[in-house]
Amino acid sequence: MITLNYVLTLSAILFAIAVAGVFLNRRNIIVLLMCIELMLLAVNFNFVAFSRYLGDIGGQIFVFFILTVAAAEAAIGLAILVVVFRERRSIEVEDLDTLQG
Amino acid sequence: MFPTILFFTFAATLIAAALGVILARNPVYSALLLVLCFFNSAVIWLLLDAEFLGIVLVLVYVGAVMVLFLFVVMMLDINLAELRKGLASYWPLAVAIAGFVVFAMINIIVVKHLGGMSMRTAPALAANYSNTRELGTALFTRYAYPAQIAAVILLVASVAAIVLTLRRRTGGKPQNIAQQVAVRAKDRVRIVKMASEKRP
Amino acid sequence: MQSIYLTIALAPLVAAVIAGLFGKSIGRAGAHSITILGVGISCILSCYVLYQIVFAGQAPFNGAVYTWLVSDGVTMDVGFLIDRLSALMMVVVTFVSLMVHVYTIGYMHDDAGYQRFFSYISLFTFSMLMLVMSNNFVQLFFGWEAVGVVSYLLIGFWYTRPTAIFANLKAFLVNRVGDFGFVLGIAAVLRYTGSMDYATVFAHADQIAAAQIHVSSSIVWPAITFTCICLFVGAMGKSAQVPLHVWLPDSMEGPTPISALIHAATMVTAGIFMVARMSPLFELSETALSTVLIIGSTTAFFMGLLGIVNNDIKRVVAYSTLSQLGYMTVALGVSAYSAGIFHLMTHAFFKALLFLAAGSVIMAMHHEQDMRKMGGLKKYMPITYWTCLVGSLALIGFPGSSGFFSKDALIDAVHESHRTGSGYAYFCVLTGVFITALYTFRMFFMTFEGKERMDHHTQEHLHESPWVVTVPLILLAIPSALIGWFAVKPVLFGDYFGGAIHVLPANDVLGRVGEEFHGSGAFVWSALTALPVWFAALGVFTAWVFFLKRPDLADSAERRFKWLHTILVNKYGFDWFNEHVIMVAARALGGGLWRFGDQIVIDEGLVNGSARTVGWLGSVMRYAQSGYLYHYAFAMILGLASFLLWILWRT
Amino acid sequence: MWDWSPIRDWLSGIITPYWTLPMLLAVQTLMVMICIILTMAFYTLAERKVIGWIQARKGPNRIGGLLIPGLAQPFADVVKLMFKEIIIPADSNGFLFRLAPFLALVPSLAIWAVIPFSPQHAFANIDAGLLYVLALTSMGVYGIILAGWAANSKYAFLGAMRSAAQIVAYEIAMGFAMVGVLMAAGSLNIGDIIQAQAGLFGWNWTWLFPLLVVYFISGVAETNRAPFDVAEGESEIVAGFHVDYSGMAFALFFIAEYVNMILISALTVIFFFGGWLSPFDGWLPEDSWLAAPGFFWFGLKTLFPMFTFLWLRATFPRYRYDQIMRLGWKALIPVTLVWLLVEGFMVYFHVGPWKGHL
Repeated sequence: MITLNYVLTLSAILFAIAVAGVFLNRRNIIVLLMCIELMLLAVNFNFVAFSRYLGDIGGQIFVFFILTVAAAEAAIGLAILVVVFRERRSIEVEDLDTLQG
Repeated sequence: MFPTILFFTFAATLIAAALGVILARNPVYSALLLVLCFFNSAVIWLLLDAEFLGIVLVLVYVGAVMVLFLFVVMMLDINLAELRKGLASYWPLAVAIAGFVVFAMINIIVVKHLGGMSMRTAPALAANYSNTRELGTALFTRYAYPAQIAAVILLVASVAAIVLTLRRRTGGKPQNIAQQVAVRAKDRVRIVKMASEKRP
Repeated sequence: MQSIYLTIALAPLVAAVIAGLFGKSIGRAGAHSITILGVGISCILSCYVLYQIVFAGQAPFNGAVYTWLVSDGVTMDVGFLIDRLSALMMVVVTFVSLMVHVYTIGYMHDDAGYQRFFSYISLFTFSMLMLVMSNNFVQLFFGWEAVGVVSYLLIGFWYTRPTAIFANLKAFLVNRVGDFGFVLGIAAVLRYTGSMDYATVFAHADQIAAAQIHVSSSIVWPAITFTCICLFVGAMGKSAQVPLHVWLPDSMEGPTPISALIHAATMVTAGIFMVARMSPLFELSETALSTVLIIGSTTAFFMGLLGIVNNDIKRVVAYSTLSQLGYMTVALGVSAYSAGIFHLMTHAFFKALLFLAAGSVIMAMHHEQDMRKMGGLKKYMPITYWTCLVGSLALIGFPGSSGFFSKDALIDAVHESHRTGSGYAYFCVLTGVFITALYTFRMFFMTFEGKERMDHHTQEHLHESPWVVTVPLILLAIPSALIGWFAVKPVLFGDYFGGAIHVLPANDVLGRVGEEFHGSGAFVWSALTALPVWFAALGVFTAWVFFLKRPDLADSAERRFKWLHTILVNKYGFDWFNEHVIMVAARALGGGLWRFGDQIVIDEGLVNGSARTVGWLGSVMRYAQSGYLYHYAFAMILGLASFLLWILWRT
Repeated sequence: MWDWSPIRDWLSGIITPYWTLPMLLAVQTLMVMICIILTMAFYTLAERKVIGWIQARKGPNRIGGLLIPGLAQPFADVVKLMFKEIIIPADSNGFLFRLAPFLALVPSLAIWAVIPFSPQHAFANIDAGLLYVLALTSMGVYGIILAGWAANSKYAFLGAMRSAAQIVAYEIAMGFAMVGVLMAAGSLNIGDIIQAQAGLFGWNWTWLFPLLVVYFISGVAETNRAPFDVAEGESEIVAGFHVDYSGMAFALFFIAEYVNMILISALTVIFFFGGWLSPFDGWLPEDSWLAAPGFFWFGLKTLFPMFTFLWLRATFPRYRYDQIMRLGWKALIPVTLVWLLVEGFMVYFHVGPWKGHL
């Protein structure tokens, strides 16, 4: 049988891969965004698993909302990306340093 | 037994695909592998009896969000070679941090058992259990207000995305349908009455 | 039923929002139609609810509609408790409110802020309904503050007049003092019962009773007394009890319909209602009830005296309101909560009637409020005259009128009580009857009878008010005159309130009064031989002699008792005291705090100091701000890693 | 149509019971696929014939002249395509270029798993069948995008982008139309959706007529058919996303498109015309064979939307791209939203045939 810790372990590995991805792809914003999607997926895994194993539908509802917010985030993130690209003809992270203090 | 085999198969594919996402040289491959990730996740969710969410994950992510990603990746003219520069220099740090995160989480989940919770198997479901119905009932009763708020967030996000990327380009010749429909004969044809000229 | 309750509360709100936000586009007729519709719906449904509860035998409803938030086990709900008490209040509130809405069409006819006014009064109805329908302290407090806000807005409705602005500021500040006590009381309730829900709190009232507050090692207060007095301080503010009464006479700066609705019939009764609602708590503290009793009787007597020397028609009615609120408070103080609520109800009708009649007079007099310039209006305004007479008789407790039943029962209850201060209270309420009759008929005679003292121009234009004004007067006059006959038995001596009001057997003064009760008719008959009626008759006679027959006598009496008159005209110096002692002290304190606390500690130390510190820190930290997103992402992940490390280390 | 029990018996005779179910599934899948591909093959012939007739010419009439002239044309086409070389452009991304046709074809075949052909025959009678359909429909776009991008050609890429935007846009209207259907049925299960339309005037198209129109138009746009075929747009971008494909690779796209058309027709019938229900259901006595539900009715009804596809292609001029977008976003979506509201009221007040749920 699939016990809870299988799923949680899977989600932990997934999350760690996403974390590593942020380090490895630090220059490419698009892949950074994808890594964030992966992290959210890992989180959703936990919610679905706990919802199933504790018998509470609330966790799945939360996944629903995370999907909503993540979709919104992806849409806006990509829109910003397109605008940035239009402005600078580049999405290299190192060119985007106007936040510098 | 069969579900367990399925779980391990898909979990392995999922991890491989996720590794592919972060290691692929070409962002298009990353995006496609991410699609694969979502597919595998959806299947695992199906195994966890969350069938509605599993299918919605495919519908929303694979059907819409990842298409957007692919769109952007393909349309932006990205200098790939430039982006991959310096990848190697960070990998020890990445592996160390990721390794630590995995170690810490597994330590808590598997070794310390989350206070015995993590060895649980899933409780049996009622014979007429319908995940969709359960989810719908909860969403539209207990979580009705949050659902409304989520809807508003989505609306705001879509408006924001449109406003951000909207360009009013000059020189295009789109139709103005309202104007076309509202046209009257007298706007187009002018009937002029003239006194007849006298024959010279 | 829950949807009916929601409709009752929300219909006025919706109407208020529409009239307030879209007032321009829906126009004047639209504004008054929609608000009257909203309040009318509420009124009809309230009557239906009252019918269901009282006659159809429906069980009280107590339930949450929406959970606002849950924090540390304390639930804050929006919920309704619909029992006999709140159903009665709902009917009174919506009925008076409906009458005032209709009346306002005539009164505010030429005002520029017509739609705004309707929006406000509908909003007020909503707030008051939320207050009375609430089943928990949070919503009670919401309603409490909401009626305060609307009252503030309405006193300052004519915001270009400086006096109106001062008056609403005064009401606001004085109410803050009361609210401070009220919040403390709620906090004490939460502290000792851990709940905000009425039912839970009342079920755990003994926990409060058992607890004690150790102020210092030698001073120990019973928690229940502290809680109840704090709650009562809130009631003092809202129901204008001495010494927090000063705002009410000034609130007459608002338009008259408001004076009728808010400052006579409904909002000021919130305190009475609240104490009655909290009866299970108050019953446990003799000390608190004695405080209530003494403050109430002081208000009832001394505020009535002020009515005798005032010449502004609205202010006379305002002081009468103060005095009557004192009566209600006295009733609460002797544990005769039902009598208090009953007087609240009858008072709501006849005081709204008197105010609206006064408003009608003021309209006819072209917004002249000085009674010395009136007189002889009887023949010009017959309907106003007769309805006002009904109201005045009810106010003084003419046998058979609604005020008679409530006030007489109340006085009997005080007489029966043996609580500390009840002797003083009995003296106050009994002489109060005389005073009430005196100032009421002084006002009545000066306005409607005698010589016509107005100027020629006004006299030419005198006429009866339009039907939108007179119809509410008539509709209010009917219950003012008659409701006592039907209601006195069930409300006072029957078991009308059932579980809604809780009285310990030892304190049940009304029960003892009730032993001698043999029907409404007999009650009236036996009262003819009792003191209050004769006191009232004496008061009317005195008023007749001094202000109609021999006005010169009044002047000579005024000269002879110059000192007394001065005290009364100066309203016992409360305003003087507030201005010259409390205000000066507060200003001095504020100035000191400003100089030390604000300028030195906050401005120099906290604000500028922290700004400087932050600036310095920033100049150091900016080296960490590379501006690269991935650096920030790294930082987040490092944070995550250290968090995990902490968890590992902790377990 | 088919009764599987003989096959099952035969299978269980020759292999161990453990493998019976997977084998049975495999056989079923194979048979359904063959049927669908055959249908698709003759659909291409039908298209050429129908358009020929509409344009007053004959259409294919050389091959297989034994019964009907031109009957064997599809097989000739297949043979031709099979023997053609598959050209991989030099600077293309070879892997994705090869992957794309499969990505286009697989979802359109996979959806058939939940389509009930008759009351007894559906592969999977799953609860969230409608969602499955929606999810897989949205998958089709990947084949097109990848084909356009991997070919590394501007025309192909433009076609792919147009097509992707169009599909994503029309999917919304389509989804909303399906929401209307599921509101009427109160279930996501396709069998239940059909069952809910039983009875006199019970078919959804009467009450949900606006949704039917929207659904079918969206379906035409989803399959990139005329008049929404700007993705191919031969007058501007040669042949759109598959400009660089040839031979069987091209054939796969072709098959996918036609299978999708059949699928949309079948779904239209299921959602709005009562699926396998008989049109005489409720008119004639229960036991008459005309009133019995079955594959016969399903197949017969599906032919009408299929014909409409061809009819549209023969009659309408092509939309311009911005007009397509306007139609999708500004006409179809508002129509569905309004009708969903209307339907909500109808369901709430029990107007219309649906009274069972709520």
